Amino acid sequence: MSLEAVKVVVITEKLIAEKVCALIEACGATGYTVVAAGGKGSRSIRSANRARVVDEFSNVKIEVVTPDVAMANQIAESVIDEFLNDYSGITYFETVQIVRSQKFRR
Amino acid sequence: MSLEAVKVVVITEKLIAEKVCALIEACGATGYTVVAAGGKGSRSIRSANRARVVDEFSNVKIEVVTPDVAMANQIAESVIDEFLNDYSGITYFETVQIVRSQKFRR
Amino acid sequence: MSLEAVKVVVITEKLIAEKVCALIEACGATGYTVVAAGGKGSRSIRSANRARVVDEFSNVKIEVVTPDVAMANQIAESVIDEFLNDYSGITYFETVQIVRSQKFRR
Amino acid sequence: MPHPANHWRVTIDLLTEILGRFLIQFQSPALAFLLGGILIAACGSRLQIPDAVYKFCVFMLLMRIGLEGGIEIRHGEIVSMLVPAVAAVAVGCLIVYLGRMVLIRLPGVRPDDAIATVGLFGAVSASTLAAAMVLLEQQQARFEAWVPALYPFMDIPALVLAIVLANIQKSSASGVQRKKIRIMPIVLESLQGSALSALLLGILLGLLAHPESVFETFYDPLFQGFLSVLMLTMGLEAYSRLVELRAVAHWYALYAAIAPILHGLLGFAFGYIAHVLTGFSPAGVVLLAVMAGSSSDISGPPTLRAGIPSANPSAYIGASTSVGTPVAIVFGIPLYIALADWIFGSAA
Amino acid sequence: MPHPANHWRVTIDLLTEILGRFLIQFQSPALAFLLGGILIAACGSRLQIPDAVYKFCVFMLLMRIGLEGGIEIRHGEIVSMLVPAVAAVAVGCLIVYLGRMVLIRLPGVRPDDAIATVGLFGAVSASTLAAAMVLLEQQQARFEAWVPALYPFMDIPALVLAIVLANIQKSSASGVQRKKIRIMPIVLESLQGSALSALLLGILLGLLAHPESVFETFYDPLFQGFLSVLMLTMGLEAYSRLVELRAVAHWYALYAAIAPILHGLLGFAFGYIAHVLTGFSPAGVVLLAVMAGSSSDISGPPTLRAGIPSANPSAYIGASTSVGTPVAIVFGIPLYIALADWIFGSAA
Amino acid sequence: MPHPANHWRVTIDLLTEILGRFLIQFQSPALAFLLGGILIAACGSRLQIPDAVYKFCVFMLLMRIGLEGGIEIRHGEIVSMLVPAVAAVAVGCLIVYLGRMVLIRLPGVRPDDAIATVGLFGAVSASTLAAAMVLLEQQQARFEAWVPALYPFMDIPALVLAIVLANIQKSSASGVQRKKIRIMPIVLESLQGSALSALLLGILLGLLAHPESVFETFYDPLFQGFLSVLMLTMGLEAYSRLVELRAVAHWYALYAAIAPILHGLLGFAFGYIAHVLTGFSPAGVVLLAVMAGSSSDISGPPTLRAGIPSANPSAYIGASTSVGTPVAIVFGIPLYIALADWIFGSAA
Ligand SMILES: Nc1ncnc2c1ncn2[C@@H]1O[C@H](COP(=O)(O)O)[C@@H](O)[C@H]1O
Ligand SMILES: Nc1ncnc2c1ncn2[C@@H]1O[C@H](COP(=O)(O)O)[C@@H](O)[C@H]1O
Ligand SMILES: Nc1ncnc2c1ncn2[C@@H]1O[C@H](COP(=O)(O)O)[C@@H](O)[C@H]1O
Ligand code: NA
Ligand code: NA
Ligand code: NA
Repeated sequence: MSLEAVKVVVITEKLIAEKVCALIEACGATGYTVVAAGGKGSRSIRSANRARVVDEFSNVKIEVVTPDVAMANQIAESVIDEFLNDYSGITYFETVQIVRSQKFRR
Repeated sequence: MSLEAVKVVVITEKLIAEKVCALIEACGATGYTVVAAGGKGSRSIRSANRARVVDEFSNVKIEVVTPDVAMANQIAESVIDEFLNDYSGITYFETVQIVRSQKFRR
Repeated sequence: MSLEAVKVVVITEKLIAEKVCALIEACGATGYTVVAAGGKGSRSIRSANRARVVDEFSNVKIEVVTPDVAMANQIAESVIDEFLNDYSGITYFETVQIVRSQKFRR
Repeated sequence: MPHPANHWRVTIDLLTEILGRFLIQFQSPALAFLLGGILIAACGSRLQIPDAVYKFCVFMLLMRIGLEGGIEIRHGEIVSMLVPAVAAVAVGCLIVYLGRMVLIRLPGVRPDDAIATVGLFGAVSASTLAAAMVLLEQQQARFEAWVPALYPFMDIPALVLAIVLANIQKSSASGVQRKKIRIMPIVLESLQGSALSALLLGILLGLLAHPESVFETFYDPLFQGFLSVLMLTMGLEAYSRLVELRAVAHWYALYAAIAPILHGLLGFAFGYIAHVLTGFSPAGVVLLAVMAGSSSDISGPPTLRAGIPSANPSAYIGASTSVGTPVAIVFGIPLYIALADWIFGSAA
Repeated sequence: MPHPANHWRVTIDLLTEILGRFLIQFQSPALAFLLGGILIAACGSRLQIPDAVYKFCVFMLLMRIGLEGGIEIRHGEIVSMLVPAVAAVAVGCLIVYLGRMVLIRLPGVRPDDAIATVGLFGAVSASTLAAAMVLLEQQQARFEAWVPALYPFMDIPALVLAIVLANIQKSSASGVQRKKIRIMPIVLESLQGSALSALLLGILLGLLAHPESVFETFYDPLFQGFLSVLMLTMGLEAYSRLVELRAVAHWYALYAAIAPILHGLLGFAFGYIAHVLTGFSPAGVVLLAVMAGSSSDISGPPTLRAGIPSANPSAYIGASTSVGTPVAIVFGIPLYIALADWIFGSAA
Repeated sequence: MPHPANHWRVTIDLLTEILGRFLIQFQSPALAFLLGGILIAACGSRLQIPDAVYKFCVFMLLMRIGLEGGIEIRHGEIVSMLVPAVAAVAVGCLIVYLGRMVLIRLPGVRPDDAIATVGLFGAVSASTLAAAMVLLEQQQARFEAWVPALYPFMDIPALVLAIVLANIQKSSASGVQRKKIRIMPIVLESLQGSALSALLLGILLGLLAHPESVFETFYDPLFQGFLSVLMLTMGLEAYSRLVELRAVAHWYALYAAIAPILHGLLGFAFGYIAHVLTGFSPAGVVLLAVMAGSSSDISGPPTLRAGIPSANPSAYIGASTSVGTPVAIVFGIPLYIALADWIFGSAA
């Protein structure tokens, strides 16, 4: 009943969330999930929970369940190429078992 | 020290979050974690971060660490049967290594 | 291009989030991501989304991508030793494939 | 009532009257903020009213309406509420019953979606009601203290009836013996919603406590301001929901454009009967019409989503938020006031 | 003071007086909103006050109290604060010390939980204080400008003492040589909490700046309104925490029901001594009693959670939020006012 | 203008005057809350103003400024805005152009970071403007209704010019034929930002609707209060951003300390020319100087982050939030008012 799939995770600046989501859709993903996040990386701390005068700089965590490794790779590479030189962020894969597999194919 | 376990992830509408959590507990899980989420799937976009006049329609991501595959399967199947025909949502499994394993058994 | 790594997940009380993050950094992690969470475990329910008179008791989910199992173990053990006797919380590992691996080494 | 002979004269007078009111009403703060919200959303503005502020606005408005009602009911007589309350129930049910008969017949419209939509339009929007109350209060029009308390009498029957009809529909479609629907849980669920419970709490506090000082220093003076913020939010929302509406059959948009006015006139007629029978105030008649013409934006959608889960929320919420509510406020409210002026003299 | 001969008469008079005040007080907005919150939560209402609004209410109240204090202290003399401040410290410490002796002996009560609970009840609730201030101000009762500044003098010693006692307890239990507890970090931590730092900032701005215009257009007129929202939130919270309280020993509930009144009377007694010694105003005595009777709801819990991590928060927070605070507001405040009326004449 | 002979006298008078104003200004609510925020953040306070409240404050201020402008423009003549608008554009561009020439030459300063920084300082801070408006209004100083509408005329050209310069820089550095930068999208993006669209919507509603009642019961009376909350938030933020500023070259801090005053004086000079040419009011000249001296805190940063992604936000936001804005408010505003008093008599 369940099927192996790859989940791509992108953690980056909230400011570019919409553009990253558009890119993800352009790569053929059937959906994505966005969560507000704070964090610290090689740049500076970003908090999710206080009145920053410049709120747009806090983070988002975007997760995409993809049907195959190829699409996962394409998403990660496009996001890195297009955004992660100028904007802070990381991306990684996880292996998941999807339960209603038809939902993740176009 | 660590032990393999299955994490069930359910992403669905916030409106039914409480009912899904009750179902998860009924399946015997020792706990769950809920995170507010937005996203896009086969239905429409749900944003986590703005004044929707009908806020109840945004998403939640619910995660349950289960001690064995059987319970994981039972949770996923019950959620799908009971909710995911009428409400939008997805569910998948991840393999995790739990560190204090006694916490996840009743 | 991608490389196996271990992600440590700590779900605990928001009150101690800053201290846990400091501990994680002290273990040598290059970064971490924090998400507001609610949940239920062996103690009581903590909601992420309402006016609790004592807000500080809701949860956070902290994720750290570590380059090797050793660091992951160290983080999990220190967090458990230092905090999880007195504060509620769980910790577990996931295997991930990191894409820009140089970002996760100091 | 004018003599039937010169009814052309009268029609033209009425139209001129309504047109004149429109121009004024378009400049009233509530309406202007609503239209302003639609406008800047259409221009791509990134202005957002935080969710917490939106929720607080809703709380403020309903608490203010409730408190005022409760304080004044103390001095008034509540028995005269009976007939208008019956009228409210009747209007709510009629809208759902008649609407379903029409909408369900249209091509491309799923029965479930149709019933959920008419349920939402039968229910009541607190913000539309608040906007009408501000306008009437500014014109010194007096209505009975208990008029806002008619809200649940129209709202809940409409939602309950819709859910019941949807269940009958489903079981008759599937041929399975339908399981009995329990009505009380739905009624309770409605009353426990954030909007209605704030209203009812306000009435209770107004009745039993002495909230005058806090009413006069907080809820009353800030009423208009928070209403303007709410209207702006609804305008922003109306535009952003248009996308969803476009994805469903066009009949929903058409229904949403016409129904509010028809429903409002139905409500006006029932209010008029109550006026004749029990002396229901002209401004009360207007508010009954406004409730009938409005479609629920806060408590209705989640109740219907839970009660008719198979219905597509994009259809009914899109129709209500993007088209129904703007029409009900922009065209409905001035129409009923003009009508009341014409029928009752300058009373409203 | 009345003649001891007719002390029955007096007791009855006092009871009648208190009863009369109760009926009035029950209708005061602050109390009514608190009870209303409990009521609708018990009815299953889904009404929620967003977290951001709750936090802003707390900020508003403490800033308003601080600003007023600061502005008036400018014109007053601060030296007379000395004796009441000593009284406040003494009351805070006594509550913790005596309370611990009693609570720790009860069956099923863990020492850590007991100490954390008495610490919370020794500390002060800003919202309870604000509710009492509104009531006194409405009755034109005058108190010294620096009275709200007594808050930290009772709050911090109580929290510090509780944390110190818990540490002594733990080390004596484990038999290990205890490591010295550093007190200053706990004091600092308390002062840096959101509630106290808003209060202190308000006092500072009132003293050194000219915030009159913003005080008069914003913080003062909206005080009552935001207090009503806060009370409603606390009522909702009180009910929803009951579940947690039920999971712990019943002694907590009993303690939480009785202690506020005893603490309040203790505070009243110390205030009375200060009155005799230095002419501390009757309304000031009432406020000292209110502080003593209140239990901390904002800054106390996280301070104790960090300072006594082994204590179960469900015990102390449940006891304070669900029972202690409602009792302190509903029964405590009117009691002390009636007492002051009786002892000092109509002064309070 | 005074006789050049006794210019020493005059200088001393001016300094005394400015010093006197400083002492008063330090006590003005807006400034006091800003400094208070910095102070308590430095003391480690955990006081936080929720994000939703901060955003609502910004909305309130800009809507209030816009509504007032719009309402008054109705009665005024808009043509006289032309010369000051040209002055505003010129000042915005000059600040960026000259600033870039200086900053880019300093050691350890990356060109991209330099250009983004001067862009931010050329742009306008709505909160600084609001603080100055409150102060002038309290002193009964009159300015033309359209003065706040000069804001986008200085803000947008500065941001656009900075982005264009950064692109030229990059393409000349990389030697690649630069691709043409489209300016309209940047202008649109700026206008669609939350701050500017609230301001423009306010002006529109003030012009076309009748928002007087909601203006007088809500936006106007609460203006000062929400400004105080905003100033407090900015103070908290200023301190917490200092950490980031420390991580970049010290030149940014130096620039941020000096530039606001120089920019303000430049703005004052251009305003003075407009005064001579068209009778631009003294208070208008002050506000033009305030705009020039301010650095954008709401809409500027995201626009620059999107337009010059390679620039390090810690450099420009740190410089502006931690140093630029406090200097612009604390030292800038009183300086320009004193200057106006001296030059124009008691007009401002
Ligand atoms: N090792 C890590 N583990 C988890 N999250 C990280 C890690 N490194 C970076 N992040 C997240 O990615 C964001 C951007 O990282 P950076 O580009 O390194 O500034 C940070 O704010 C964190 O939220
Ligand atoms: N491929 C996907 N990857 C990640 N999340 C998804 C995906 N598809 C759907 N979702 C999430 O599940 C929710 C419901 O999906 P749906 O039922 O397809 O409308 C969406 O709003 C997303 O948050
Ligand atoms: N089985 C579980 N699955 C997912 N999250 C859990 C689980 N058990 C506990 N948690 C999370 O960890 C927090 C603390 O758990 P506890 O220490 O058991 O009270 C809970 O509030 C949940 O957010
Ligand atoms: Na209706
Ligand atoms: Na106390
Ligand atoms: Na500027």
